[in-house]
Formats: sequence, C-alpha cells, structure tokens
Amino acid sequence: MTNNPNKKNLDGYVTLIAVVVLVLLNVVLLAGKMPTYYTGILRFMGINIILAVSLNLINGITGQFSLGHAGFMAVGAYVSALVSIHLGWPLVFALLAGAVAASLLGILIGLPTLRLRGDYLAIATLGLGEIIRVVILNLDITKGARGLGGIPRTTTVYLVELFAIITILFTVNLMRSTHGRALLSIREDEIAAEAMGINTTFYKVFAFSAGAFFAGIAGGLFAHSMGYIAPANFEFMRSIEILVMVVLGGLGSITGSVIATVVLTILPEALRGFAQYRMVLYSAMLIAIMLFRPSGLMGTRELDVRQVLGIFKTGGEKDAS
Amino acid sequence: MPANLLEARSLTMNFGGLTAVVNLSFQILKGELVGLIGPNGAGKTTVFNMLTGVYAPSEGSVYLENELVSSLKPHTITQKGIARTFQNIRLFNDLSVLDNVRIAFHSRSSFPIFDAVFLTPRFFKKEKAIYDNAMELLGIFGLADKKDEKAKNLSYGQMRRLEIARALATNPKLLLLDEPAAGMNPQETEELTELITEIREKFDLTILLIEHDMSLVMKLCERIMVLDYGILIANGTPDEVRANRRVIEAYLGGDV
Amino acid sequence: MKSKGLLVAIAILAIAVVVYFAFFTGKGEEESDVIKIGFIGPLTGPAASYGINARNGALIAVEQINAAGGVLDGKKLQLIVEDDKGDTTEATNVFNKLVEQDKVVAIVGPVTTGPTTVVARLAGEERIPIVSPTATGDDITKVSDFVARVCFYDSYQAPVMAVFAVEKLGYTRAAILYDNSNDYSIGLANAFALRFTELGGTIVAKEAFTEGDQDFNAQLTNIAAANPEVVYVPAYYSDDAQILLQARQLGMTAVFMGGDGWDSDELVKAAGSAAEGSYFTTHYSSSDESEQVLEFLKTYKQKYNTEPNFAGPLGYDAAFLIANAIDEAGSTDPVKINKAILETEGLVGVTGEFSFDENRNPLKEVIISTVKDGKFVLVDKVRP
Amino acid sequence: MGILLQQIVNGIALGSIYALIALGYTMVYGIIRLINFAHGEIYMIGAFVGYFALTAFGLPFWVSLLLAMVIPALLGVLIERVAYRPLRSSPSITVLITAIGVSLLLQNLAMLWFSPDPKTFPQIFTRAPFNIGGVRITFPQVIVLATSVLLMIGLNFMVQKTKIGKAMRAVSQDKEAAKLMGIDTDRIISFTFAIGSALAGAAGVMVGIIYPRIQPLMGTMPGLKAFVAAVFGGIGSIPGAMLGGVIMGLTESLVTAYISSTWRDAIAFSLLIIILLVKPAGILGKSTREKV
Repeated sequence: MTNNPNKKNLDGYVTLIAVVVLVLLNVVLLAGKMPTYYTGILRFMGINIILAVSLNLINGITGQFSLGHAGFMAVGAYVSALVSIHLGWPLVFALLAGAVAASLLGILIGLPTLRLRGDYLAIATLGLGEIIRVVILNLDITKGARGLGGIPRTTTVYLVELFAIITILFTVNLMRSTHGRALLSIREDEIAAEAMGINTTFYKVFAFSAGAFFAGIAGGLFAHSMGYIAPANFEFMRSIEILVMVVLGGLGSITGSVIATVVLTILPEALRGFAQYRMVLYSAMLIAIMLFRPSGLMGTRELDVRQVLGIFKTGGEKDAS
Repeated sequence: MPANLLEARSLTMNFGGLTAVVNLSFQILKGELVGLIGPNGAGKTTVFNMLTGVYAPSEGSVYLENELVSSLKPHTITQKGIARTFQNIRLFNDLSVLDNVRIAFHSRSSFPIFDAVFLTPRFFKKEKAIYDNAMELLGIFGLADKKDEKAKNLSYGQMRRLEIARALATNPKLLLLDEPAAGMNPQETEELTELITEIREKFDLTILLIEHDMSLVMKLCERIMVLDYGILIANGTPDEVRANRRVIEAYLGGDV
Repeated sequence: MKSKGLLVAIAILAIAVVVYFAFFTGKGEEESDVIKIGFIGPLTGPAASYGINARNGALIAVEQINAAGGVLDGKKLQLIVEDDKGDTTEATNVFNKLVEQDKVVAIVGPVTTGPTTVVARLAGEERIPIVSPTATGDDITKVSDFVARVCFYDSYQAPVMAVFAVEKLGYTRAAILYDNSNDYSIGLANAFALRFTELGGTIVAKEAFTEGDQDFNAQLTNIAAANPEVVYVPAYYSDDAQILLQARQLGMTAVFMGGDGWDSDELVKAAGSAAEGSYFTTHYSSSDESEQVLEFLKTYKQKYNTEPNFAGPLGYDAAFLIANAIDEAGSTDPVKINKAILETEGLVGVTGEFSFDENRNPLKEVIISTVKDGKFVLVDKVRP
Repeated sequence: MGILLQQIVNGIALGSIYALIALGYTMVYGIIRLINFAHGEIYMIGAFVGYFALTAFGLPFWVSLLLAMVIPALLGVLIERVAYRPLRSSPSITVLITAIGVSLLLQNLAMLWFSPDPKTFPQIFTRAPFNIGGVRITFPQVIVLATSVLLMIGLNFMVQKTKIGKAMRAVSQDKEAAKLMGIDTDRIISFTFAIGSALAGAAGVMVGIIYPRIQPLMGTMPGLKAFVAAVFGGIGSIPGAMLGGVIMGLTESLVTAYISSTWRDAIAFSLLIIILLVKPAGILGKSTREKV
C-alpha cells in the first residue's frame, strides 16, 4: 500500500526475518531440541496472537471499541474445560464447544449493546466481561475462586500454531473480500456505510461473534495448556493486555497485532533480570513506544511475503546512492 | 405519462420541540431531475435523511415505486434503489478510492462469507467482477489513476466526484445529491453539470438534488421544489419558481 | 546492488548460527560447589506482599545455612528468585526456566494457590520437589507426589478454632464472614462451619465479601442482626482490621476469630482496641520464648527494616526444610531430596516442629493466640 | 427499617468518595475525550501523600489534606504534559493505551517506593458513632461527607461563575472555537487535570479516614467504579458525576445488604448497561444527535 520505498524495504526485511525465524523455530521444535521454557513461551505467544488478532477484528477493523475480550476467553476456557473433564471430549471438539459458546454469548449479549458507540460501548463491554467473571466466581460447576483443576493438558505448541494460523488466515482472507471492506466501512463512517447498503448491525454482530469465537478457542487452548483455570485468569486487566497488543501493533493491521504480541510476550520474560523493577520498566517502555509511534508499530500497514521480493528490486537502486 | 417513482406523503419531522419539516408531500416521476432549494436551515437535508431512512419521520410515509420504505433501515432503502451523497462529504477517509467504490458494490455483488474465508473460485470470480465494475465507474469519473490513493488525500472536487461514483455503485433508481457543487469553482461546477447530465442518461437515473448554486439548479433541473422553515412553498418549473412571490420573500431579496 | 542480497544471506546465516548454538549444542555439565534452589512467588502484582515476605524469609534461611557451613559438607546454597506476579502463565514459564536453565534441585514456592496448583503438576512431571510456604488449599498437595507445604491446610487449622470455640469457650452460635474471591478464605470458612456444626453449634449467618472491599458495614449489619456469639473471619490481616473496626463501630460485641492470615502486627496497629479479645490460629507466637522465633524476627527486622507478615517465617521454613532434606538425602538428586522432605521427622523451624503426613502436609502444633493489651498472647497449643 | 437507613447512610458515605473520583474522570473526559485510566492511581498517590504527611511529618489534618491535593494536582499536570499532550492529535484509543501505561507505571513505582504491604492510615478522628434514630453515623463519615460536599460546591461555583471555569466549559464544547476566541487551551487543559487530580487526591485521604487501609493497588477498582459512576451520570456532566457516584455507592451498599456482596459488581455493571441502553448518554448527559 505504502508508496515510500524506504518503508517497503524495511517491511521486506522484517518479513524476511519473520519467515526465517518461523521456519527455524519449527525446525528446532520438530527436532525436539526446543527447551520446555521456550516451548511454553511460544505456546502462550500463540494463544495471545489468537486473542490479539480476534480483538483486532472487532476493535481495529470494525472499529467497535470492546473491552470484554477476557470474558469471551473465559467462556471458551470454562466450557471447553468442563466438556473435557465431564464428558471426555477430545481436545478439538472441546475447543469448538468453547468457541461456539463464546460466540453465541457474543451474539446474545452483543446484540443489545451494539446500539452503543465508542467509549460507551467500551464501558458496556468491560461491564459484560466483569459480569461473566462474577458469574464464574459464583457458580458451583466452575468451582468459583478455588479454580477448576484437573483439565487434561493436551494443548501442544503445534496445535496453538495451527489455530493461530487459522485465525490469521480467516481474518486476512475476510479483510481482502467485500465482507472485510464492509467491516472497514463501519469503522470509517457508520452512517455512510448504511447509506451504501451495508447492513451494519449484521456486520457488527458478525465481527463480535467471530472475534468471540476465536477468543473462545484461545481460552480453550489456554485451559488445556495450564490444566487449571481460575477467575483470576480473566480479570479485566487481561482484556486490557490484549487491547494493548492490538493498539501497539496498529489498529487494523493483522501483522501489527502479531508483531506487538510477540514483543509484549517476550518483553516481561526478557526483563526478568530486573526482578521487582520489571513491571516498572515494562510500563515505561509501553508509554515510550506509544509516544514515539502513536499509530502503533505498523500503523495500518501489513507485511506480505511478496514484499521480500521488493528488497531485491527497489532496494538495490537506493543502495547505490 | 411516466410512472411515479417516489412519493412522500405528509412527512413531518420533530426534533424535541423543534419541527424541522411540516406536512411535506411531493412526488417524483421516473426520469425527472428535480431540485430542492431553500434558505439555510429550511430542512432540506432533513428531507434527505427521511427519504434514506437515517431519520424515521415523526409522521407521514415514503413510497418508492408504490412500496412503503419509510419504516425500513437505511441499508435496505439503499438496496431498494435510493442512493445519496452527503452535504459534508462522508467518504471512508482512510480507505483507498477503489475501496470506497468497492464497498458500495457490496449489496449487489455479495457472496457468502464462507467463500471469502476459504478462497473458493466464486470468491475470485465475484471479487474480479467487483474490481472491474469499480474501475469502470472510476474511469467515468476520471478517478481511475487515483485508485490507490487514500480518499482523504483527494482534492475537494475529486472527493465530491468520488461520492457520486460511490453512490452510483449501489445501482440506484433515485439519486439524491446533497449540494454536489458546494465549494467548487465555476469551472468545476461546469464540469459537474455536464457529468450529472451524462450519468443521468448513461445510468437511466432519476435525480433529486439540493443545491445553493442557482445557476446550476436553473440550468439542470426540470422542476424545482422550494422549502422554507420546513414548509413546501413552491413546486414548479424553474421559470415558475423564479417568479413566485413567496420564494422571493423567503430569500429576502436574494440572488434569485 | 549485489551487496543487498549478500547482506540478507549473511543475516539469515547469522540467525541460523545463533539458533544452532542456542538449541543444538549441549551445555557442558559443570560440577560446582553451589547448589541452586529456586524461588517462585509474586514480587509484583496484587499478591506481592506475601511473595516478597516469603522470599525475604527464604533468603534469610539460605544466608544462615551458608554462614553455618552450607549443606553436604561445605557446599553453598544459592536461591534463584523469580517473580510470577501471582499468575499461572508466568509461574509456568518461571518453573521451566528454573528447571532447565538454572538447573535447580528444588523450589520454594509458589506462594499463591493458582500458580501452586499449576506448578505442582509440572513438578510431578519433571520430578523436582516444590515446597509451598503458603498455599493452603486442601487439594494442592494431592496434585502430584512432588509438592509439599509448610503451612497449615484449610481443614487442619479451622477445625481447631471450631473445637476451641465450642469446647473451651462454650459458644454455640457462630457467624462467618469470608472473602468469596479467595480460596484460602473459602476453604477455612467451609472447614470451620463443618466442624462447628458437627460439635452441635449453629451457623447463624454466613456473609461474603470480595477482594478489595473496603466497606463491610452491610455484611456486618446483617451478621449483627443474627446475634452470634462468635464471628469467624478467615481473611488476611488488612481486611480483618477493617472488619474489626467497622464491627465495633456498629456496636457489635461478639468475639472475633480467624486463621493464620491474622498474624501480623499490622492487625493490632490498624484495629487498635477493636481487636482486643479476638482469637486466631497460627504457627508461632512472638510471646513464645522459642529462640528460633526471636532470632528470626530480629534478623528480619535488621535486614528488611520491617516486621514480616505470616509469609516471612513460612518462606524461611520452606527453604530450611529443603536444605535439611538435601543434607538428609546426602545428594542433590531431586528425587532423593523429595523423598527426604517427606521423611522429615521433628525438624524445628520458626513455625514449629515438622513431620509430614502421607499427603505431604505438615503435622505441627497449631497455636491459638489472643489479642490482649495490644499484644498477641499464646492461649493454647493444639496438635490435631 | 433501621437496617435500610443504616445502609443508605453507609452508601452515601461511600458514594461521596466515588463522586470525588468520578468528577476528575468526567472533567478530563469532557475536555479531551480521554478515559484517563491513570486517575485511580492519582487517587492512590493522594492517599499516600496524606499518609506520609500525617505520620512521617506529623502535619495537622487540614494541611495534610491540602498537600494531598496539591501534589496529585502537580502530578496530574505533569502526566498530561509528558504522556498525553504529545498525542493530542492522535486517535483517543492511542492516548487510552498511554494512560494504561501511566497507570501501570504509577502502581509499580508505588509498590517499589511504599512496599506492597498495606499501610494503616492514622486515626485522627474519634471513631465513636453518633446514634440518630437507631442509625449509627460516625464522625469520619460526617467529615468525609462534609468535605466532599464542600469541594463539590466549590467546584461547581468555579466552573459556573469564574472566568477560568467558563473557559473550561468553552474548551470542552469546542476546542477550535475556544482557541479562536483567544483562550489558551493548553493552559485550560492543564488546569482541568490539576483540579480533577486534586479532587482524586482528596478522595484518597477521605478513603483513608473511613477505611484506614491503603496500598499501591487500591486505585484500580475504585477508579474503575468511579468511571462507571461518571458514565452513569452522563460523562462530561459535573452534577452527573456526583449523582452517579452516590447511586453507585448506594447500589453497592444495598446489593451487599439485601442480595450478596459477591454479586455486587455484576449487578452494578448490569445496571450500568441497562441505563446506557435506555439513556445512552447517562442520566444527566445530553444526548447529541450526530449531524448527517
């Protein structure tokens, strides 16, 4: 999209490095040489990517300011965990059950709240997320604050990778179609979108239910990765963390969400050496990044494998000067 | 006698204590080009908003080809065949010129979401068709070379043209233009006049336009309706309207 | 122009080399005079207060042991401290790091329930013993064979208080006020209620609050209306102080009771006279003449310039227990250390004399303390 | 009946604290359309300033209260300068993330500086309750209520009658127009942050008086609830924030008394959502129709 050859160039390099790293990571994984520490981080990174990309669908692409993502994640986590424990469903079916439940809830409670806009929608969705958490805290079947343990730990890093790729492909393919443009038009100008024949209510509910679906998948993967979940895993700070990933990456940029998630998942681990100062540095860096890149790391740009070719074409001539 | 395309029956719009439009009734015949004029705040845009479903009229109803549309949602009304532009230009600013037009093709060239997600052959076929149609339309409006530009980076005149192109992409029977010449210089206005005439024939359109530029209105419109304080005070040919005493009073010795 | 392609090639090669050395080369096993044990607990986040206290306690233990000649005939202990923020995800990461990168032989922690539940399972899989200073949930030590604790479990200390209330004080009407968002509080509340009714008493009111609450007037007003003789409040001292203050303001005269979460000087400081006459179960009493207790409190105060809360001594004992087990096992093999932990018999720590039951729970005396003239006073020692 | 009245009294005392925090949210939102997530932390800082003024420096109560308003006010102005002003032309969600960053930063700095252990706010007023018709009212509750009401009256006077108050209203209505009329908008925005933060600082001390437990994470939940209160009342509206705060306090108190504390937050948020659906701009907010 961008016309700036310099940026195109940089994007090309970043893409190239990303592809190389991804391939190497998988080689190491398949060779069984990846330490559990790193595998664990990769697993959570993948889960965060699913969360960030799915929230981007709602927040960045459709422009609906949602702060309730942890709630959808919680529903996916608990439903999938419960069907695993009590019904013995295989993981993939358990994940789908959780995702469908989250998605239905997204539609059910989403429908009335979609009349709200902007910050009001944000505060209402934040409320919904908290309501979900309080309900989980008070139900018997979820074991309340004591947490639900004994969940089969069947999530593998490959499965997380698979679902992260599915989420990304789903969103990217959608974005490139007339449906994705319909979502974008709502973000840009809802009244004009209506006037162009876009059924904005349908698309908003669609964005919410699709976002909730993938958040549900992420929740299920999380539950089956930890083996134990508690309401504390899904407090509103969790929604905020996901939102930070989306905004830091650039609202509407899928690759931006992925990059920001990678950065924000590694950062707290990389800062471990600072012990008690870790979170101070983390928050200071968050502020600094936002000040220096107000529209996020990627803005609305996307990385594309095709840009790698650009390095060799446009890059060379620039280099000569 | 051409068929009746649009009929407004006793439209009234109240905002709180303020009545913006009072008991307004009119008809528009198929193929007509009608102007809607009146001083600032006369309720012209409110009429457009009622016709397109942005506001639900407090009283009265709108019929498109004898079908009641005033209770429908805006996007359904657009799909039934009324398209519009906006007085204060409402383009999708951060999207490309091409995407602005492609979005408007959505309702008539859509396909199941399934095809988009799984990249079926139908997706490619339909998307190709949308692309081709959009490019053709941009060509007509002289915007083809700007297709990748963000809408907010266009010049003012280009924005106005893009808005019309976008409205046409919805395949309307009736096109509502809200001050299409606002902010244009005389040469641009001249070109716009030609463009409107051209698209009217090419797309077999009926047009209702709000405009302050009297030269354009008088030159273009076959019939003119005059609104003052929400009341229809005149409805006739340009010559009739020009001679109407109430219209002259309404404009308080304006340039009519 | 060619240089660009070359640069890319070099970059890829460089990444590949880094990855190769990071993952594919075995790290040389080094024999050294340092034995590493890990610490997992919240140093940041809402539970940081307990995590930091437990860490400080564990650090003191390690220091004292090293000063006294270390373990296994002169080897020094090193405590590798990692922050889990009280979060299960971080706890998982940190456990993997400690085991793989730092090659610890045992771990003190985690401190809070969620992380302990999750890490207990991993510990079983990796066969690394963990000793939680403060996770009290009944089921936690049942998660795997490699998890022990030095604190009471919920149905260990709460029944002691119930028995005391009925048999020693002769109360039959009790109310419970507990934190519904805290599993420790729920666990104690349930265990107390069960035992109290078994002994013929009645629970006349059961009210809950939520983490972070400041205002308990509503619950207390309801409890007062039920007119109990005793109110059991199994919560942490900062909540307890608020509850006591507000209860007295409402004119309640019932006796208040609680668990080891009460044990902090801050309680008396905050609640003042409102705390007078209350009872709670705990691990040690500062009015106790025990050398070890006094020594610990003195060292802690010197080193950190503040009084520890209950997590401090428990952190100390967890590290102390592990060090003792390493000596007993005569080895740094985690499996042998684990076995030695379970076979610990009569070890005297700050919080009492330890042995373990078959579920790796400590069998030790429960101290019942009361507040008298602004001081904690020992009332009874019970071995359930 | 006695219980109901008692709960109403408790609810109003709690609500007046929410109202003080909510005022800051509403003023900042009104003027730059930002949900200032760091506002709850300003309140926390206010509580700690009050604590140290009273304990470490042994200052009298009114001086401590003043300090607990002035220092947060300066902090509020500093935060706006450093973290928000450079982003004035950025989308509001960007600034929101920065605000979240500031909030996390203040929390974690406070944990380092003040240690995460809860501290006990000194008892400066007698806790012996008055008994009026079976309802117990404590002296701290009276102090809190009186101080809050005084501050709110003062604020209202300032906003309605003084020149700077009028300028504030002008800027919140239309920043560009205000600028054209010669109003130094940057200065007015700084001033708004100062006032809002001072009120939050005062609320911190008030909380210390009634519920004498303060700790670095104490701002999160009250901050969130005060924001909800501001939305309740109609964000941007000063009387709305006061009303919203009191409604929030009453709701919490009554739900805890008659239903259960564990469902309290869920019920408070449900109420919020219902109010937003019925009156999208809050109880006292003006609903604005978007011009098409």
